[in-house]
Parts: sequence; C-alpha cells; structure tokens
Amino acid sequence: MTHLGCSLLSCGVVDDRHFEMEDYQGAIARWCPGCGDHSILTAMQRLLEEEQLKPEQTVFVSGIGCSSRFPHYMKTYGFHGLHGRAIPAATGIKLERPDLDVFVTMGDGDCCSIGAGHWIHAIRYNVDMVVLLLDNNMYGLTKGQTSPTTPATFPSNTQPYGSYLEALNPLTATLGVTNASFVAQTAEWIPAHLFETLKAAYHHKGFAFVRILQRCPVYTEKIYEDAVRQPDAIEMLIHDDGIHIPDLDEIYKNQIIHDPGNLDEARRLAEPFDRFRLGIFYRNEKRPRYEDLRRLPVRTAEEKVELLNQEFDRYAV
Amino acid sequence: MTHLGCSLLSCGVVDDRHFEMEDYQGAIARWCPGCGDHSILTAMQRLLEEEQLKPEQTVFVSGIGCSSRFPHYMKTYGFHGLHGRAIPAATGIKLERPDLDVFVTMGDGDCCSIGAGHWIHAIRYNVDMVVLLLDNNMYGLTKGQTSPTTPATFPSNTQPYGSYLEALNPLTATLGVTNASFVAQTAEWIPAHLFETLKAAYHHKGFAFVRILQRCPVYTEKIYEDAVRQPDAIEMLIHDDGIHIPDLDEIYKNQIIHDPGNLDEARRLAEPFDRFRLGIFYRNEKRPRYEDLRRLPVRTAEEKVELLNQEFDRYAV
Amino acid sequence: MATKTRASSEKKKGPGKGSKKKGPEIIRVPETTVEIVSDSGEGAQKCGQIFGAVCAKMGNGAWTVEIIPAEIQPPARSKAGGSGNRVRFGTEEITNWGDATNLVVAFNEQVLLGRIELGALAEDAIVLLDNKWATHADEDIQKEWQGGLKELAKHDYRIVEVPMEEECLKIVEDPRRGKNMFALGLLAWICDRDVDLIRAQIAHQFRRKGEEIYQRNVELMEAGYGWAEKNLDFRIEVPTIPSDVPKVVMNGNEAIGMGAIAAGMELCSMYPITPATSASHYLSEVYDKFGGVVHQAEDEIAAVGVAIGASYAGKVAYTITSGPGLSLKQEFLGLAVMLEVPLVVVDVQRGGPSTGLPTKVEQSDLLTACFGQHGDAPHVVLAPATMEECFHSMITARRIAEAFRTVVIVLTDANLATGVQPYPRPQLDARWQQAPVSLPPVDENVPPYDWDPQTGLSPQRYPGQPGGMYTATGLAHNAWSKVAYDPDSHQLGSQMRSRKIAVLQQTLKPPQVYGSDSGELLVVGWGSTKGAIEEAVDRAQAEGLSVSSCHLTFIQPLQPGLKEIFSRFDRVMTVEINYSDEPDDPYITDENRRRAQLAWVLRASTLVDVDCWSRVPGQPLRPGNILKAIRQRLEMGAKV
Amino acid sequence: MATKTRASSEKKKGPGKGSKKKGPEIIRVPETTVEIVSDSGEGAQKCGQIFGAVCAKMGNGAWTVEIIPAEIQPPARSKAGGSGNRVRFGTEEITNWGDATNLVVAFNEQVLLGRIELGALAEDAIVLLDNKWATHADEDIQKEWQGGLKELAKHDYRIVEVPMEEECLKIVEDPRRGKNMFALGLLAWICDRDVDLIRAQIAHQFRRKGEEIYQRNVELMEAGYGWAEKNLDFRIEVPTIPSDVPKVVMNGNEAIGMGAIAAGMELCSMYPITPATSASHYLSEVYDKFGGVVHQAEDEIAAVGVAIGASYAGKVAYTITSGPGLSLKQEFLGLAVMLEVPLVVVDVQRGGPSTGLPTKVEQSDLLTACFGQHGDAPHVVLAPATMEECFHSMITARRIAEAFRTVVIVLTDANLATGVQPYPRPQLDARWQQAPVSLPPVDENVPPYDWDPQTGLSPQRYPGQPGGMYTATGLAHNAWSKVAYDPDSHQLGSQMRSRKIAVLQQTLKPPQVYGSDSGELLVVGWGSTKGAIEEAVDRAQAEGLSVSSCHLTFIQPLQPGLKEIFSRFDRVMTVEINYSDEPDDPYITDENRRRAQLAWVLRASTLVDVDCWSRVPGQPLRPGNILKAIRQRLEMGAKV
Ligand SMILES: Cc1ncc(C[n+]2csc(CCOP(=O)(O)OP(=O)(O)O)c2C)c(N)n1
Ligand SMILES: Cc1ncc(C[n+]2csc(CCOP(=O)(O)OP(=O)(O)O)c2C)c(N)n1
Ligand code: SF4
Ligand code: SF4
Ligand SMILES: [Mg+2]
Ligand SMILES: [Mg+2]
Repeated sequence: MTHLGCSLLSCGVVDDRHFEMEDYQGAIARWCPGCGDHSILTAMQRLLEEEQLKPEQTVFVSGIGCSSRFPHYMKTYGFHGLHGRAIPAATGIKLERPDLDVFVTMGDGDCCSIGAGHWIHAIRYNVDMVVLLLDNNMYGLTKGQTSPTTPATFPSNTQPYGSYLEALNPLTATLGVTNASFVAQTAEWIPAHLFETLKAAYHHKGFAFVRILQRCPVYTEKIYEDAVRQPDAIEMLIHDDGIHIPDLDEIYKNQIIHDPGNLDEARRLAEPFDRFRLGIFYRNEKRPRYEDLRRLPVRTAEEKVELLNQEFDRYAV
Repeated sequence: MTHLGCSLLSCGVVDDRHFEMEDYQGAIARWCPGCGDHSILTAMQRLLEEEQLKPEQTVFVSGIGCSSRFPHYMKTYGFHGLHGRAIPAATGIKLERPDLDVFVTMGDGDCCSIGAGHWIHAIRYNVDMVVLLLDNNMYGLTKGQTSPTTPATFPSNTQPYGSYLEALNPLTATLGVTNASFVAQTAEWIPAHLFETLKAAYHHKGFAFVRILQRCPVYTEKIYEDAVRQPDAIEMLIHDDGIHIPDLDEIYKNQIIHDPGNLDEARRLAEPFDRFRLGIFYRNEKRPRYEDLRRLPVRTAEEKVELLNQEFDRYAV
Repeated sequence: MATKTRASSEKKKGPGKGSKKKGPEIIRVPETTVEIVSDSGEGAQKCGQIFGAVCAKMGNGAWTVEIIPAEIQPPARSKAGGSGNRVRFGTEEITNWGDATNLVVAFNEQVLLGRIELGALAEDAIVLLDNKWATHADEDIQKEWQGGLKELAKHDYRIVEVPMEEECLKIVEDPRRGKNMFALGLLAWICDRDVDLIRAQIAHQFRRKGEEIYQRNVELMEAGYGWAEKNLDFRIEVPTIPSDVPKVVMNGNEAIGMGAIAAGMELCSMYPITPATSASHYLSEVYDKFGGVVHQAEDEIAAVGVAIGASYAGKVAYTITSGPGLSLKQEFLGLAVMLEVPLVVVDVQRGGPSTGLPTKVEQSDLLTACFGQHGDAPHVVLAPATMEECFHSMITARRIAEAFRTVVIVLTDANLATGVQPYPRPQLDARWQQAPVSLPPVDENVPPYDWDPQTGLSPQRYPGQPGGMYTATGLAHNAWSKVAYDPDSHQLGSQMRSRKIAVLQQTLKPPQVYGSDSGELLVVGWGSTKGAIEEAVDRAQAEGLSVSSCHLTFIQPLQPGLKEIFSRFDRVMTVEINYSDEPDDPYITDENRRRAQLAWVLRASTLVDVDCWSRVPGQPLRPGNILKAIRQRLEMGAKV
Repeated sequence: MATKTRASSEKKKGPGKGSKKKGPEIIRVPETTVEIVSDSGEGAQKCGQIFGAVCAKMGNGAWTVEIIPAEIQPPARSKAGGSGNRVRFGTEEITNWGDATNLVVAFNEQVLLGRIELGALAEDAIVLLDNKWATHADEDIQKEWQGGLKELAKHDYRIVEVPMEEECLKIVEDPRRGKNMFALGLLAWICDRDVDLIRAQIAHQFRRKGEEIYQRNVELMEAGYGWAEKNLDFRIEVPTIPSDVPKVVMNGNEAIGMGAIAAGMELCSMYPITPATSASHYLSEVYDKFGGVVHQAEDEIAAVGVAIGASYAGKVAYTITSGPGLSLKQEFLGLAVMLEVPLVVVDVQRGGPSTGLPTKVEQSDLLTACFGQHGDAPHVVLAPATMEECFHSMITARRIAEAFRTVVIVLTDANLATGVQPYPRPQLDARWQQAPVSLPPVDENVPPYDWDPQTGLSPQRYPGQPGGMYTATGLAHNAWSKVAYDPDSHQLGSQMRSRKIAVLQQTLKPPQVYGSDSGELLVVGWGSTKGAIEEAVDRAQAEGLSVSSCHLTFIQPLQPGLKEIFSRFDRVMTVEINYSDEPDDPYITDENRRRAQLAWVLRASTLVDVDCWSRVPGQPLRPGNILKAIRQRLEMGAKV
C-alpha cells in the first residue's frame, strides 16, 4: 500500500464510512432491455458492497463495446479507453498504484480479437486484477458482426451466411498460457453463481480471468436460449477449493467435481466449446506476479538528486 | 489452383525444369558465425530441392528480426514486411493466390510478443502455410532484449538482473487455440530432425506451426548449450504418424511414444518448458481451413458487369 | 406566423375544428424537409428510409440524414434519445440536408424537444405528435407531457396531436412495432406519395421477414394514410420534373461497395468500425456472387496487412475503416508506400479525436491521411463529395493505386456513409474489371523496381513470374530490392517514390469555380460539404454578395491552378467540419491560431492567407450557417 | 599536397625511412577528425568510444559518430561492412561531425575503401592501415590488397602501413580481440592523449569483464603507443583550453535517460527499437536505485497504453520509441489528448519510410509527430538539438505535459542518440522530482475537467481522491466527463484542448538569430543539425556571404516572432534531413514540389515562401555541403 503517489493515504484518518449498493451506482445503465450486462453490473455492485470497497480506491477499466460502458455505470474511478486496449491501461494503473483495486471489463471482440495480444501477455504478467470477459459471442456496439467466439454457422452482418470458423475457446486459450493463475467461467443469468465467481476472482491475488456467458437479446438471442431454459444443459464444476453453491444443487444437477489445482484436468474440461461448464477451472496463487517481481525502493527527491549526481560523476569530464 | 489472378499458369507448357540446392540460394546469409539460422536455411533449401518446388511459385514471408532476413537468402519470391506482421501479409498472399506455397519465418519477439494476436488468430484460421518460429529466446537484431521465451532469470539488456517472468511456452499456447492443426518442435542443431519436421509441416494441409530451437551464440549461448552437448537432455516424441528417424535412435535415447492425434496428451507433453521435447505434438488434417470455407465462384468481367447491373436495378429510381 | 392547428381523433375529442369537406390547404413548395423521430427501437429510421427512397423514386431530388441517439439504448422518452431520419426532398436536385425541418412526426414530446434544442426545426414547422401521453397511466408522464406542450407553445409551430397509439392498437397489439408504418402513412398522404411505390419499398425492407409482417405493415401504413386524409386540413406538394436520366438511390457506403465491385476489386479486408462497417455489411451480402470476399480480420492492423499481402501477390485489395482504424494502419501504409504495393484505403470519417463521436460526421482526418505515416511516405489522398462520387472514387482509386504503385486513401464521412441521394445510374465498363495480373517470365536483367528515372514509375512484378524472384522489403533498398543503406540508394528511392506523385499531379485538372470567376470571397471545401457550401453561395449571390466557391477532390497531390484561382479573390476561406480557433478567441493570435485542416494545406502550398470557418457539431453543416459565416467574413474585408 | 609517408615494422622491412631521432613533425591544429574502422566484431567502436571520451575528459570539445555497417553480420573485408567510430575534437566546442576525416586507422583496406566511397576522408588524410593482408595465406586476399593499394594511390593520402596483427600477436593469440586496443594506443601517441585517463576509461568499458581482460587491454594499448612512438614521424596537437566549467560527456540517449530521472519520472514503458533502445538499456541498468522501472511491453501499443494508465493514476510516465513505434502509438496518443492525461513520448528518429534505415539518422517524423493522430488532437512537439538539450528537454517535457495535461513528443534522432558530446554538468534541482500526486478529497461540485474557460487548463484528478470519482472516456464528453454527443459539448471540448496549446505558445520566446539580424539568406533548422548549420553559416560569413541561421526548439506550437524574423531576410530556407524534391527536378513545379517537413509547417504558419534544402543520406549533414547549398541558393537570388 505504500506508494509515492499516494503518501497522503497512509496518514489519513480512520475511515468509518459504510457503503450501500447505491453508493456504487453511477450513470443509469443504457444497455438494451434484457441485456445480460445489467445483471453483471448488479452483481458487481453487490460485490463491492459486500467487500466494502472504497469507491475512490476502485478503478474500472474497459475498452470499447457495449460491455465497455461498464465503468460509466459504476460510481468509482473509471477509464473507458480504446477498443482492445483495456489491459495495457489497467496494467499501467496497477503498476503505478498498487494500492488501487482494478477491475477490467471487456467484450469478446475487445478481448479475444483486437486485444488478443495483450490478453495473452497479461495472463503471463499475472498482475493482480479482476478481468471479466463479457461474452455475448458477437460485436454488439457496432451492430452485429462475427466475433471470435461466435459459434460456427451463426449468421451476422459480416458473415450473413453463417460464421465460417469454429468459435475460439477463451478458456483453453487462457489455460495454454504459461503463468495463468485463475480461470473461471460463469453465466450472468445465474446471479448466485455469478456473484460467487466474481468474489472468488476478487480474492485471488493475481490476474483473475472470468469468462461470463452473456445474453445479447438483440444479436445472439438464440445462443444461450437453451442453456437458460434447461438447467441440464449446464455442468457445474464443484469443489471445496472451487465454487459450490448448495442452493443451486437442486437446479443444476449436472455436477463435476474438479480440483482447481489440476491444470491438465482444467484444460480437458475446458475443451468442448458447446458444453456450458461453470466454475473455477484453475487457480494457483503461487504463480509469480509481475508487480511483485519489480517492487522498488522508494527514494526522496534529495536522495534521487544525490544518486543522479553520482551518475554524473561517472560521466564527468 | 484455378484462380483469376494467375490464369496464365494453367495454360503453361509442361515444366521439365530440375532444381538444385543452388537454385534456391539467394543473397549470402549475413547471420553471425554459428547462428542457428544458417542450418535452418540449409534445411529449407534442401526441402525445396527434395520437393522440387518452383522458385517462382514459392513465397517466403517474414517480419523484422535476424530470423526475418530469411527471405533475402532464398531465391524465391519474398516479402520482408513489418515486425510482428508476417502472418497477416502471408494470409493475404495465400487468400489471393492459393496456388502459391507460402512459408513464414518469425523470431520469438516477432511471433510471440508483438505478433501474438495475429499468431493466435492464424492458428484459428488454419490457412495452409508453413510457419516457423525461429526461437533464440531473445531479441537478436535489436541487440539483446528479453523476449517472451527468455528463460526466467536469464539476463538481457532490458532486464540486466535477469528476466522477470517464466518463459511463455509457444507450444501450449498454440495448442490452447481452437482449430490448431499442426504443432511441432525441433532443433536446428539436429539437421535430420529439422529436415523431417519441415517436411512434415510442408505436407500438412493447414497452418503448420513449428517451433525451432535456435542457437544465438551472441546473446543466448548458454541456453541450448547443455541440450546440444548432451543428447540425453532431449526427449524425442516418436510415432508412426509422427517423426521417427531410426538413425538418431542411438544418439537420442530418451524417447516418448506419442500419437499426434491425441490433443490432451499433446498439451501435457508440451507443458514443461525446460524439457526439450522434439517431434510432432499434434496433427489433425480434418480441421476446417479458412480459405476452403470461402472458396468463391470466378466470374468474367462481363458477368460481373451484368450482376452489378442487377444490383443497380434494386436501387433504381 | 403560422396558425396553430389542432387536429384530433374524432372519436375522443369529437369532430375536428372546421369541416374537412372544402378540401385541404395545399402548401406548394419547391422543396421541403421532413423528419420522423422516435425513441430508439420504435422504427423511425426505417420509416424515414422508406420515405426517402420513395421520394427519390418518384423523381424528386432527395438527401437523407440519419438521426442517431447518443447511447446504445437511451432511456425511453429522453431528449438525447431521439432516433430517426430526416429527409429533404425537392423538385430539383438536393445536395445537402438543408437548414431545418418543415414537417416533423414525433412519437413523444421529449424526443421532439431534444430535436428543438438542437435547432433542428424551422420556426414555422408543422409538428405531428402522438398524444397518447396525455392520458398515460403514469402521472409523472402526464405532467411531462403538459410541460412539454407548454414548452412547444413558446414556438410558432403548427401542432397536430395525432392518436397514433390508439389507431395502431386497432391493428396490432404492440404499437411500438407498428407506429412507424402508421407515421409513414401520415407522411404519404400529406406529401402525396405514390402508395404503390411505398408498398414495394416496404416489401424490400422486410424481405427477410415473410408475408405476414409485410401485410401488417402495409395495413398500418394505409391506416395512417386514411387517418390523415380524414383529419388533416393541409397537404404539402413538391412537384417532380419527369426526367429521362435513369437514376439509382443509395447511401455513400453502398456506393463505395458497388464502386469497389465495379472497379474489379475482390478483397475487402476490414475490421468493424462505425460508420464504415455498413459498407462491408453490404458487400458481405452480395460479394460472393462476384467472386469477392470480405475478410473480417482480427484487428485493423491485420486487416490492412492482409490487403497488402493480397495486393503484393495479385489484384489490388482494399480496406475500409474510420479514424481509430486509420491510426492503427499507419505503419502498414508506410510499408505499402515503401514496397510500392498498390492499396486502396477508405476512411469513413467520424468525430474525433480518439473514440470521439463514433456515429457522427467530421472531416478531421485530412492531415493524418496526408502525413500520418512516419518517414517520408508520399501517397495519394482524395475525397468524394457526393454519393455518386463515392462510387466513382473507387474506380479512380484503384486505377491510380495500380498505375502509380502507391497507396490511395479515399476520405468519405458519416454524412456520406449514411445519407441517401439519388444520382444518375453509372454506365459500367467491363474494362474496369480487368485483372492486371498476368505471369509472364521475367528477363533476369530487369530489376523488380525498374524505375523510369524521369517519372519514378515501374511495372509491378508478381509471385509466379518465372525468373522474377525478388524479396520485397521495407528496408531501404535499391532497384533490385536489395537492402541498401548507402546515401545514394536511399536518396534515389525517396526521389522515385516522390516523383510519381508529382507526375500524377501533372495529370490533374484545376478545380472548377462555382459562381463568378473572381470576386470578394472564395469559399473552398472538400468532401461532403459541397452541397451545403454551394447552396450557401447561391443564397449569398442572391443577396448580392460577391462570393464563389471551389471544391477540391484531390488533397494530395493538390489539383493545379489553385494559387491562380485564389489570386482572383480578395479573400479565400475554407469551410470544413473540423476544429479551428476563431480569430477573436481569447489568447488566439495569427501566430498560434489552430486552423482548419484543408486551410493549413492550402496555406503551405499557395502561400495565400487562406482563412477558415469550421465547426465540429457532429452534424453536417447547414447552408444557413455557412451563409452567416460568409456574411461575417465579408464584413471583415479583404485579407489576401 | 601532403607527402606520403610509409612507416613499417622495423623487424620486417628494416629501418624506416629517415632517422626518428630528430623528433616527429608536429601538426598543430585547432581541431581534427579521427576515425577508426574495422570489420564488425573487431572492436573499432569500443576503441573510438574510449578515444572520444578521453578527448572530452582532457578538456577538448568533441563530437563522436558511430560508423554502423548495413548488415547484422557483414562478411569480413567488405566495403559495406565497415564498423567503427569517428571522433571530431578540437580546442573549442565541437557541435557536429564535420566534413571529413583527417586521420584514420583501418584494420583492412576494404573497409577503408568503403569509407572513401562514402566520401568520408579528407583528400589529405593520414591513413594507418594494418598490412597483414600483404602476406596473407589466401592469394585472392593478397590480390585484393594490391588492388586496394593501387586504388589508394589515386588519392593524396599519407599512408602508413602498420603491422598491427603482427604486433598484437606478441601479446594475444587472437588479435581480432585486441587490435582495437593497439589502435587506441597508436592514436593516443599520435594525438598525445593522457594515458592514465585512457587506462581509467578502459577500466570503465570492461568493468564487468574482470582484471585479466583489463590488464591485457592496457598492455595492447601500451604496445600501440610504444610502436607509434618508435616508428611514426608525426604527431597531431590539438590544444585544450583549461576550463572551470565542470562537464559531463555522454550520448543523447543516455542524456534522455538521465533527463527522465532528473525530471522525476519513474516509469519508462517501451518496446525495443533501434535507435531508441539504448536509452532503455541505460535506464534498465540504473533505474532500480531511483525507484524507477523500465517496463518492456509486448508491443508499442501496450507500451504507450501502460504509460497512459500510469499517468492517469499518478505520475507522468513516458515511452521511448522510433518511427515505426510512433506510427503504432498514434491511436493511444489521440486518447491521451482526449483524456487530457499527461504523457511524454520520445521519438528517436531514424531513416524512413517503413523500416527504412533502422540505424541511421533522419528527421522525417516531424509531420507525423504533429499530425499523426486521427481527429483534431492538439499537443506539443519539441526537438532538442544537442546532448545537453536532450537532457533538459525531458524536464521541460514533463512540466509541460503536466501543466497543460497533454502529450509532449520529444523528437531526437540517431545522430543525437549515439553521438557523444561533452556539455556543462547540469545543476540538478530536487523540485523537478516532486510528485504531483496528492489525494485530497474533492468537492463534488467541481467537475473532473474544470476547464478555465479562457485558457482551457484544469487540474488533474487521481484515483484515490474521495468524492472525485469519474470515468475518463475517449468519447466526446462534457466537463463532467459524461459522454456528450451534442454539438456544443464537442465544440467546447475541442476548443479547450486547442486553447491550452495557444496559451503555451504565448509563454514561448522567439528563437535567436545566429549571426546578423538581417541579410540575404536565413537558414532555419531543427534538431541535431544545429551544429552543422551554424558551422556552415560561420564559414559562409567568413566568405563574406550575408547568411544567418535560426534553430527552432518548439515545432508545435511554433515559437513566436518567426514571420517578423523571416521578413528581415531576402530569402529563407530550411535545412533538414528528410526528403524534398529539388526545384529543378524533372516534372517538379512550384505547385507539386514535395518540400522538407519543417519548411512545410513554416510556410503554412508564416506564409513566407520558405525554401528548403534537404537530403536523406542516412548520415548527419556535413557543414561543407550545407555551405554549398547556401552558396547555390544565394546565387538564385531573393525569393521572399
Ligand atoms: C480501433 C477500433 N476499432 C474498431 C472500433 C469499433 N468497435 C467498437 S466496439 C467494437 C466491438 C464490440 O464488440 P465486443 O468487444 O464483443 O463488445 P460488445 O459490444 O459485444 O459488448 C468495435 C469493433 C473501435 N471503436 N476502435
Ligand atoms: C514496430 C516495430 N517495433 C520494433 C522494431 C524493432 N525490432 C526489430 S527486430 C525486433 C525483435 C527481434 O527479435 P526476434 O523477433 O526474436 O527476432 P531475432 O532477431 O531474435 O531473430 C525488434 C523489437 C521494429 N522494427 N518495428
Ligand atoms: S446490443 Fe446486445 S450486448 Fe449491446 S446492449 Fe444491446 S443487448 Fe446488450
Ligand atoms: S545476433 Fe544471434 S540470432 Fe542474430 S544473427 Fe547473430 S547469432 Fe543469429
Ligand atoms: Mg461482444
Ligand atoms: Mg529472437
């Protein structure tokens, strides 16, 4: 928590504020009615309330897309940057200000298409942040173009006769990257599961990647229709170290016991794209975090001048 | 092979040329003495000779880096483009001219760092080409900066006190991407294995990704030193459907029988970065290829004018 | 002051004022502007599109502009949430969106107020307003409605309350999905539109939705038509002049797409971005049958890279994007210039900087189009001004790209992209299609860059040509495409790449002056503002002002003769949709004033003191505002 | 004509000509240029670096330039493969690399011939050449050697064959790893350099290699010194003037790195690219102890994104790159302008376009630095001209970035980056370090963009400030950072972002004129060409020509007073290292001539007919060539 930039924080008075859900509500959400993003927003506000995060110590970072409007709807600090580039900005924020809680929301185009390079590398860096992929399997904001996660043969405005390729599986892709430390999947229409997953992600120290299956009634209504209606279409990964919500046992009867520590098994389970498996696929807190690897000494201005003068001595005529 | 752009080809005379190795030799290679790229160049020229590829029907595409000088040293067509962007250029060439044989050479910075997004997506597209990662675990051309595949703690000019992160494993990353169809690893200092791997890649119909362990005596001399000296450091993946060079059995006694059709196993075997496992990890010719999915009708100019006039009719006042 | 007329549903409010029998008042005008505006999702855009197309098909000149809300899904009944379409049509050709709306159909009073705040309505506009809100179950809404009416009363509008909801409910259960067709019917009767044409256009719009939907929509339209006939006491007549010239009507993005097809290009490599994407939607639908493909790449960099790879190997390919995408493509554009690989880039400009105003018009990418690549990378920039020029610019662009082996950037904008205008149907030429690629063997003594030392031109060489093997490289190279770091090779290569553009310049014609050849003020423009500028000039001339205009198609290289033309006017100023400081702003001096982008280019090129008047409203410029600027500049006196 | 002197190894060729007893000829000059050139890998660069540093440390003015081969690993003994260093040093300050070399040590005749072809040598140069090739086992090489000597004989050089290999073999087994120190010894004796200083410098160079290597290198150096003493009959004397001003000597990239540290910046987020990378190498080595980090990102886009994220959240961060990287960063630069997040970008220019000449100097990124972002994105561009200015520019850049909440691009180039020059040791100021970030609570009624309506300035707000929560957005927004698509908000935001730059301009001083205040010709330059231009002006004035010069530090905004200054000269021309067509080239007219980049900016800004003389040799410009251009332009007569 000590950091040059925020020295004032450490000498602050005791903070006895209590925050309600409303304290986290920013502008009125302007997503379409029935858009899955709404429930993600609610779950997030619940999480912040439950964790009593200070609004001013929390930053939401996003790219461009429907999903990337997220920061505007939170009453925290926000950074609504460029399409595909949420992660570099978030990395900069966290490197400069490790005292802040950083959340990233991205769409499937944002994260998996234009942002793919940053995504892969961020998994490696394993900087401590919560990273949400709001996956509606389509480019929403630009009005319906095929995304990397669009299922094969599903039509869009750029591939009107059906998507050419099999969908990219964000879970296996993430799990393929060395230093992955937290990979989970949840669905926005199961609020309890969504909430618990966000919470687990928040408590993970490292890069916590969560793919959220998200309905877009405008462009991809059909895709999650069955999964929403038929709980049997869903397979819950449960484990003592994972997520297990007993209340849901009655509804979601397909359960797989999976130890999030098992990478091989995680990859195997993540493989089929057409199976909706929810839960924590992988978690490993022992992975090195980039920011820890380079924690630095903090110097006063005078010390720095002194040190720089020593440098000059080396170059003196 | 039929294509608008090259109709002249189809009405050519019978081609009875025979090509020697020299026929594939372009400018004199300007890599450092002892650079592993030299032997890759030789193996490639051998392959072209063995396959009797027509120089004019072959295109080498690269980015920027030591390894990316490759096209200049071949006497074929070449495209030496931008750092990290070899794959999009190669994709364009192949989409426009399916009749050409396309080879891509990239460095580890080129492919896995700045080019990571294209790499991931190219695996998905599965366009038919041979893609070589010349992995010297370092930025060579720019004189020694840490690359994604630099082993942890190995020093460079940008991380002089040792690389911060564990190396990215290009094999698991590739195998994590949906639609991967050919993934192999070889080492330039084992010419026979290198050659057979290139050959298998060439004969694969689809995106054939080969990581070549490549020595850079200038910046990363130490990294492959042991593996070069001690054949026991190497584990050969062998299989009837894979690569098996009986002549090498005596030298490389560590052998793992691995069926390249087995994806789970491929991922498991690819996992440890510090083990030098060579062979074909995965091969699947049944994966859809982007260019096949969108094969198009060929129209004459007159037909097109006719069709466009029909379009105008729809918009007529 | 127009008389306020309140028509209302007979059923509810009893018989309307005055008897309808004596026939409606006929408002006969040479042109009018009609607007339909609703909450987003209520279909006002479709209604407007059909109406605009029908106007064009009936032989009127027309120009439509989309009204796009700021938000993805703005809340219902919010001022900023208005969505719809604005159609200006007239007896003669219509070249721009005009100043203000004369007739508006609004689905609620809030979106109407939003439009009024933006200054969209003429002071004597006729307003048709759904009055269901007066009796809405929610009292707050009733109050808003009352407040809204009070607000409206401050203006001189002629307001007609229409029971749209009520009438539609007779036909459909959910009037949100039908009111737009009812409104279409209203407009059809008022403006005396051909009902058969409307039916055909409805059929086209809903071609993928099946017969039932079509029927219901027609029924709704007819209901609106009937209601208007029964209840309204005015009609607007905009005569048409029959014409023998066959015409087509489409928006600029469709024109770009068709132009690309007509130019024989077969690979559109793109990444979605508003407002460029609809061009690729169009192409995706039809390209297959032409043997063309739309490749949606993983990002803009890959998109242009794929296009360049294809151009290197065969036919000229192109990429379509908007500002942020153009920024990302710059490195690759420099490569194409260096490799002398032909490439066409369409930049459909939107509001900037950064993500800016993604759906709105602006002309602020001119300088980045000219100078956005690092190093000296000479290439071509041109800007069509109309839907028709959008079409033809693609044919020109391909030809220049190929003949000069260079990059051609075509600058359009959101105004052209989404606006609709009829124009003479192009005569297609099969030669435009011709594949340039043949693969004859190459004489080994001819280098791959066989530059003509005078012109810098050289023929392109393609993989597949026996004996011609070479490696294209972005490094400095000599004619043999060998890496060459010596001073002479780099100087020569730079010279050859520059010379080509000078040679192209010599083939261009001076631009035409619109209006008198000399005078007090010359207004210079480029791109989609042409119609508005010329209309303003017409009006100024009618006022007796000494003003002409001149519209540039080529920005790089510039057309010849500009200095000479400018010298004939006391004062020259550009009118552009980008940002410039006003001369009298605080802290602004002649030295530090940020000038509009074309003005900057013209000053450097001609050394004439080219002034500018520019704005960034996220909307097309209005002729009336340009006229005001003209008057004001003339008052300031001569400056050249 | 200098007399040719052939010294040779006593052992082999018997006693040298003439007796050494009478003491060597002393060539006393105010300055001289020395060059050492070898195959790459033979260490000539290190030798030159040490020699240059020693010259500076002895109190001479100095300027060094790296000689870099075109290839990664050029073949041995090839003309294009020469690698080394060129050191110009003098009694007074030396500001540029000069025209030609007076004394050269070459390890083989081929690299020497390569240098001669490039015009590097003065016609009366003294050449010391390893003669081992005369007796080489390979007959072809012997023949080459003979041919080479014949070639050399055509010039007026004073050639001294030195048995370098032979002498080195007495000390080391592999002379490839030692000849450079022997050569250093030769030069040390010839130029009478302080041997203790040399030893210290060798110790510094090989500080990581251990005592043994140090000892061996010193021994080799001393052997060279001794050999020269015994065999050579001339020495060169360049007096030093003792000075009280403490000085430091370093290259421009080190100066940039130290400047960043002095400016209190702590995050350098970069991606490797020549010739920028060495700055981050320097920083990577020392930054830890200052609490700073070098973040090597996955690509240039991420690099600048990380910097912007950090700047948004705390202290100004910076990114260092070269042309191709700048192209990739453009989208993010536009975002920083829009968010008003301060950011410093260093662009170490190299030859373009595209990958171009990665190791060589050019000044061709000026326009893309100014206009490379889509949309209207006003920001600052400045260009240091010397190593000293490199240092101070980082402090200025941070302050402007912060005070004006904008992007500052610092343009240096490969000439500054790798060249070495002594300059007065900066007096550090602890206030430069000060963290701007404090996190007091915010009054909820104050918007995050609390623009002063006059100046456009507003204080930055940081995460962590209670009550100040807002979302920074690249979309058009109002003062509250709320997305706002209405015309007024966008116009206002654009205005505020532009106004700041105009305000900055008002704080700048007019540039100084070097030489007379008025006259026939004013030469205008920017960046690393300053020394060469001023030297050319000095010489021209000495010839009686009426020439002055003027060097600009700020390119955007431009410094005030330019038009006024220009008006005092008959003719104004820029001298730049980028491409321009010559006025008399085929097809080139005044209308289509591509002009050098600063010339273009100045024309637009001042409307003065600013001419240009520019070249892209991949080398610094020579004062002699600039002088020629001055003479030629003066012959053409007045043009303004
Ligand atoms: C550089 C750039 N390219 C393209 C765009 C246009 N664009 C905006 S959002 C978007 C994709 C939206 O899809 P996704 O990321 O899946 O988010 P969603 O809207 O579905 O939540 C695109 C292509 C842009 N703003 N910037
Ligand atoms: C856009 C861009 N960024 C950076 C560079 C500088 N650069 C050239 S090669 C290279 C990396 C070389 O490393 P690698 O890809 O591993 O290839 P190698 O030289 O090791 O074969 C870099 C960073 C560039 N040319 N272009
Ligand atoms: S378009 Fe889809 S993703 Fe976007 S707001 Fe509407 S429902 Fe949500
Ligand atoms: S630096 Fe390394 S990779 Fe590059 S040519 Fe030399 S040995 Fe090969
Ligand atoms: Mg999406
Ligand atoms: Mg490498």
